[in-house]
Amino acid sequence: MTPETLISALYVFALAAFLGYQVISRVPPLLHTPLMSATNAISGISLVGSIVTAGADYNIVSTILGFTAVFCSTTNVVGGFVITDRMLRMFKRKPTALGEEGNKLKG
Amino acid sequence: MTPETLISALYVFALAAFLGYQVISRVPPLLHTPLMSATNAISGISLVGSIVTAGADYNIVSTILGFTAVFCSTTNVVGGFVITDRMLRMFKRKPTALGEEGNKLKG
Amino acid sequence: MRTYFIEISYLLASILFILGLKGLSHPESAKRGMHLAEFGMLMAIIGTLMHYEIVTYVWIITGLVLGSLVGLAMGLWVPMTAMPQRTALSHAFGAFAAALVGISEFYRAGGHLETITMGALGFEVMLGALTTTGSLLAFAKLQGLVRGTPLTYRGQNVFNMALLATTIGIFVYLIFVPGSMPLFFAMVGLAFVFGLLLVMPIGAADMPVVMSLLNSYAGLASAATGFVLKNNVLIIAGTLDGFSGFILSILMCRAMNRSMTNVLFGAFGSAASSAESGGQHGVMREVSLDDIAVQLAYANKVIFVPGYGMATAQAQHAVRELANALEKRGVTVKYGIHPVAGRMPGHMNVLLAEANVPYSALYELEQINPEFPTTDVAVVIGANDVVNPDARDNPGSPIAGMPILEVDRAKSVVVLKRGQGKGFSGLENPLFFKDVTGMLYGDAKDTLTKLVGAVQHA
Amino acid sequence: MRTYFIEISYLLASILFILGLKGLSHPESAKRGMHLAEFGMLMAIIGTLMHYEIVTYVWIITGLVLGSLVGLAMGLWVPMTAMPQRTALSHAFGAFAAALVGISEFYRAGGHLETITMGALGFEVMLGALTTTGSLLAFAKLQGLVRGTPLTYRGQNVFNMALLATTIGIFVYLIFVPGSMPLFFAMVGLAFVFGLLLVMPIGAADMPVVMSLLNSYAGLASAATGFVLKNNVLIIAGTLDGFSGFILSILMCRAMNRSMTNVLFGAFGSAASSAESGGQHGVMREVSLDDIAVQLAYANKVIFVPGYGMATAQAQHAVRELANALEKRGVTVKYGIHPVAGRMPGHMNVLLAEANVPYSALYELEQINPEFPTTDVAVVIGANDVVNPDARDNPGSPIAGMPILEVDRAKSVVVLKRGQGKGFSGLENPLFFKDVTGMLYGDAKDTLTKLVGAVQHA
Ligand SMILES: NC(=O)c1ccc[n+]([C@@H]2O[C@H](COP(=O)([O-])OP(=O)(O)OC[C@H]3O[C@@H](n4cnc5c(N)ncnc54)[C@H](OP(=O)(O)O)[C@@H]3O)[C@@H](O)[C@H]2O)c1
Ligand SMILES: NC(=O)c1ccc[n+]([C@@H]2O[C@H](COP(=O)([O-])OP(=O)(O)OC[C@H]3O[C@@H](n4cnc5c(N)ncnc54)[C@H](OP(=O)(O)O)[C@@H]3O)[C@@H](O)[C@H]2O)c1
Repeated sequence: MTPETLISALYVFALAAFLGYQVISRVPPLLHTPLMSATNAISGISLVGSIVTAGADYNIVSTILGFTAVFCSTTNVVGGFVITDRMLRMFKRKPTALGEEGNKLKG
Repeated sequence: MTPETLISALYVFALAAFLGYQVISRVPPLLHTPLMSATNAISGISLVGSIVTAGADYNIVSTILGFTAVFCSTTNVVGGFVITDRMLRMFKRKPTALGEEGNKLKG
Repeated sequence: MRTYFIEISYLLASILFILGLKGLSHPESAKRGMHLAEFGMLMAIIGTLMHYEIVTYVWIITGLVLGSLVGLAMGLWVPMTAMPQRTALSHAFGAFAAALVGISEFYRAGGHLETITMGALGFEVMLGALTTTGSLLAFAKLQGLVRGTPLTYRGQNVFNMALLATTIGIFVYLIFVPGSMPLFFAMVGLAFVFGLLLVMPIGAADMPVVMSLLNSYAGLASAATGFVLKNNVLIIAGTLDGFSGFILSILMCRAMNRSMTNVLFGAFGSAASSAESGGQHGVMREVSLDDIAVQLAYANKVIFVPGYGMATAQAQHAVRELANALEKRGVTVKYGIHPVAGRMPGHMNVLLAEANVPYSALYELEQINPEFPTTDVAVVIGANDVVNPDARDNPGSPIAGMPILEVDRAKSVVVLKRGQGKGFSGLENPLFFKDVTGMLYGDAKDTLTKLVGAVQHA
Repeated sequence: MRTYFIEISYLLASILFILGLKGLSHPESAKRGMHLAEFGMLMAIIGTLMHYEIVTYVWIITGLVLGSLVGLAMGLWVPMTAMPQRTALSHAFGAFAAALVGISEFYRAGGHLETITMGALGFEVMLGALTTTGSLLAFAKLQGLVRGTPLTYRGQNVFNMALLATTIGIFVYLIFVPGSMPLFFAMVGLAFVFGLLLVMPIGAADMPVVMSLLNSYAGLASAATGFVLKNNVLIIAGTLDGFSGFILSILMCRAMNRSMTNVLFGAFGSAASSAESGGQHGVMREVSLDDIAVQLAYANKVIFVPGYGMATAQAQHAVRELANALEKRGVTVKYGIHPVAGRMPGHMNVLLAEANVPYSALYELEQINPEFPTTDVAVVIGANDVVNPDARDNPGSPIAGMPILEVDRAKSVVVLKRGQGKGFSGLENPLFFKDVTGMLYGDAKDTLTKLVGAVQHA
């Protein structure tokens, strides 16, 4: 890894850190649980690394490790996104037939 | 410029853009004028480019251009920061002797 | 050309992830945001599949398919009440993946990596390993597979620190004297063990905080992977993940008015705090279901304050039905949601949303507290610590200073709980002894269902 | 090693710039933020001075010294009221520097650059050039060196577009067929000209919007320089700068309830709008200074609404004195600040801060509007458009929908202005004809100073 690559990686890291702070701190408590599962799904991005390891056929060990990694990450990605969607679909402002009154409260 | 450098430059650009949006949109109207002069000063960063051009003695033309650039950018940097400081020093929450009443108003 | 395509797909993915999380700043934009993030993930995967090093797709496909199936199963069938466990488990998976990639990279290079790469790889593997076991233990505790109470012994912290030191020592050595497989695997092993030791002394109730921390470790592990593989999308996604976890844990600590160190090494909810209990004395006034029903039926304004008990009782739907019954009678019903009610951030919000309570009826601490004095009945549904007046009135209390929902300011309070059970903090709750307070014992769900009937006939 | 040092210094600089701007989110943290940014700039400069390509420091030092002197002079002696001009001028400088660096890079390479670099360089030079001349013209207009009124002629936009097209055409050609010096300089020349043409049709009053746009161009130019020199700190600083300008211009347009295109090509404040005037009719009630003095002295609550007139009259100190005199008498004094009062964002805030009015006494539109009905006297000090009821009541008005300060809801209104002069929009203002409104003619500063005396003896 050349100094250049390291430095530019550091830039990306620093900027992402700031951005992460800014973006996440704007998520309201209402959505903290969905946030958790969403970041969970996104962290499945380690797939990117796993896939290559699993497919490059460096050696049997790497392949096995890679395969396992692919499996784990995929579970996260799919599971995470599915659950997040499920949750978000539950959040409604306009109350459904069940409870017209719901946001008359808000007045 | 290799694809890699271009790409990583694009990453930095994209992240900086998001960050710029997030950070700037949080600056209250109260501080919009200081903001203008501050970004002004910061934009003087083109110094970084100018200095090398002025000092590398590539050829007489570049040197002259570089020198002019250094001059212009420095004016911005110094002028910008000095004015910003001047302005910010003027903003007071606690009113000075002159007007105790100032923020009794706020209640 | 191909590199370009891959790189661009990664860049797009990163941008889409950021947009996705930005979307979560409001429930309206959240769904669309997630779709963007999902699309981003797809791009990243497709891009990766183009990678020139890939020679066989067998294992990749198998992994993707199996993973998707398991993921789908988890995603569809895990009940909302089991969210904490689910999250813990998936942190373990994510971190494990990161660790494995790191290990294989090391193995492949026969352990001969340049300093910088080795540094990043070390972080990746260690963080990955300890997060894996740590999260698994957290999962077990939350799922009740092992006793949730903190497991402590003398000199525990010292021992853990020593272990950590050794692990890091090996790591540093490997950076400067690369190549030793055994040492590397020793390091990995120790990291795995350390994860367990880290979580052992922490009670089930503190798990959410720890989990968020583990979450941020998992994130940082992926970021480190990014450094190893020189892959920006990994760095970005990892960092975002890391920050989200970190910020959430901070918020929780703040809302519980406790320091991170206290959470991590305080072994809260064990010896220390149980001593606290029994300080308070007086009589708890038990009230009859029918009285309450009448009281509610003829009230003008009622505020529901749900807590962990509602979650364990799965009473959210019953709550909603009671609310409907009351609203039918023209009673104004609001919900007061404490930031750390339940056992994970936003726990109550999700459950009530599931019972399709509109989120416009859910009010945060600051919004609802001023309303209690004008409230006829405050119904405390399986909440305890978050309504404990000691936090406000008694500076000596271990939870002193933790912001609470001031139900005791309401004209009258009804507390639904099963018995004398304590809250997560293990503290006595003076609220239960106040004159305004009436206790309605029994499982929240049953009680509420009965109340619905009673209200309708009141 | 040296490269490392340089790179790290740049990384730190970038971080410090971001922290600096974050600081501006609150007046308390702003000063510290700026110091961080200043330190960052220092780091960046020192880092650059280490650059291995540098052989002679003569020109660098001279440039730095001269620049600092001029900058210092500007910074210390430019009056707050001349801020807009100052800003315009410095945009010109910044953009010019960027353009020059680009030109020298091109010249050095004898015009033979690879595609990507050429692409970036083209942007850098074109944006730089047009911003330079554009800002200079803006400066001239604001400073009153040239007539501020929009200069328009038939087919203007068509002509400009054609010119722009040619410039871009050359640019694209150069990307694919590099090497032609003459063409390159033709492109640069055209860009310089285009800058002038861009600003010519825009009235002095619309300058702030245009300036913010030029600001963002200047920023993007530096960002492009960053791409050319493969320098991240340039990219980051440039992008931040670019966004700041862009966001501010959007905010202004919104607060004026006009579209960007309308500002850029509408030639506002010329033909079109002057036609509007004279629609309104009625009598303006002139009032005597002493009556007003008494009215103010015995009021409970007074709201000052400053506008561009206060700036031109430099009346901020007089305003502050009047406020003091009133507060001494127990009158509550608040200031209502419209987002686009004056001629640049935050214009009024800076002026009043200069007259050391605590910012806790300055209220934004949303905060203050509800208070007018309970206000005894609203004093309009050289404001016009921002208090024009037509924007609210008359859908036909060109400024219809622009949010205003609703002084006409106050029990009585006093308007300080010199005469029948119109505001920047050139529109008649029905407020002046209302019964509640009294006109107090004369230069704001004189009038106010007289009022202070009168109030003290009332
Ligand atoms: N939300 C978070 O992110 C988070 C994170 C970490 C820690 N915590 C902590 O968790 C606690 C949450 O407070 P809380 O008031 O929500 O809950 P709590 O203080 O844990 O109290 C729960 C109450 O519910 C009752 N209960 C349990 N099962 C029930 C059932 N089936 N039916 C009816 N009642 C039942 C229990 O009394 P009985 O046993 O008598 O029924 C208990 O008093 C806070 O101390 C907070 O600091 C929260
Ligand atoms: N703030 C920004 O960022 C920005 C940007 C672009 C455009 N604008 C526009 O600028 C306008 C600002 O509105 P505004 O109400 O603040 O100002 P205005 O509408 O321009 O009106 C200024 C008034 O002050 C009076 N005046 C001028 N010199 C004076 C003096 N020496 N003493 C007393 N009165 C004096 C003028 O009347 P007399 O001539 O009769 O004295 C005029 O009616 C808005 O239309 C806004 O859209 C603002």
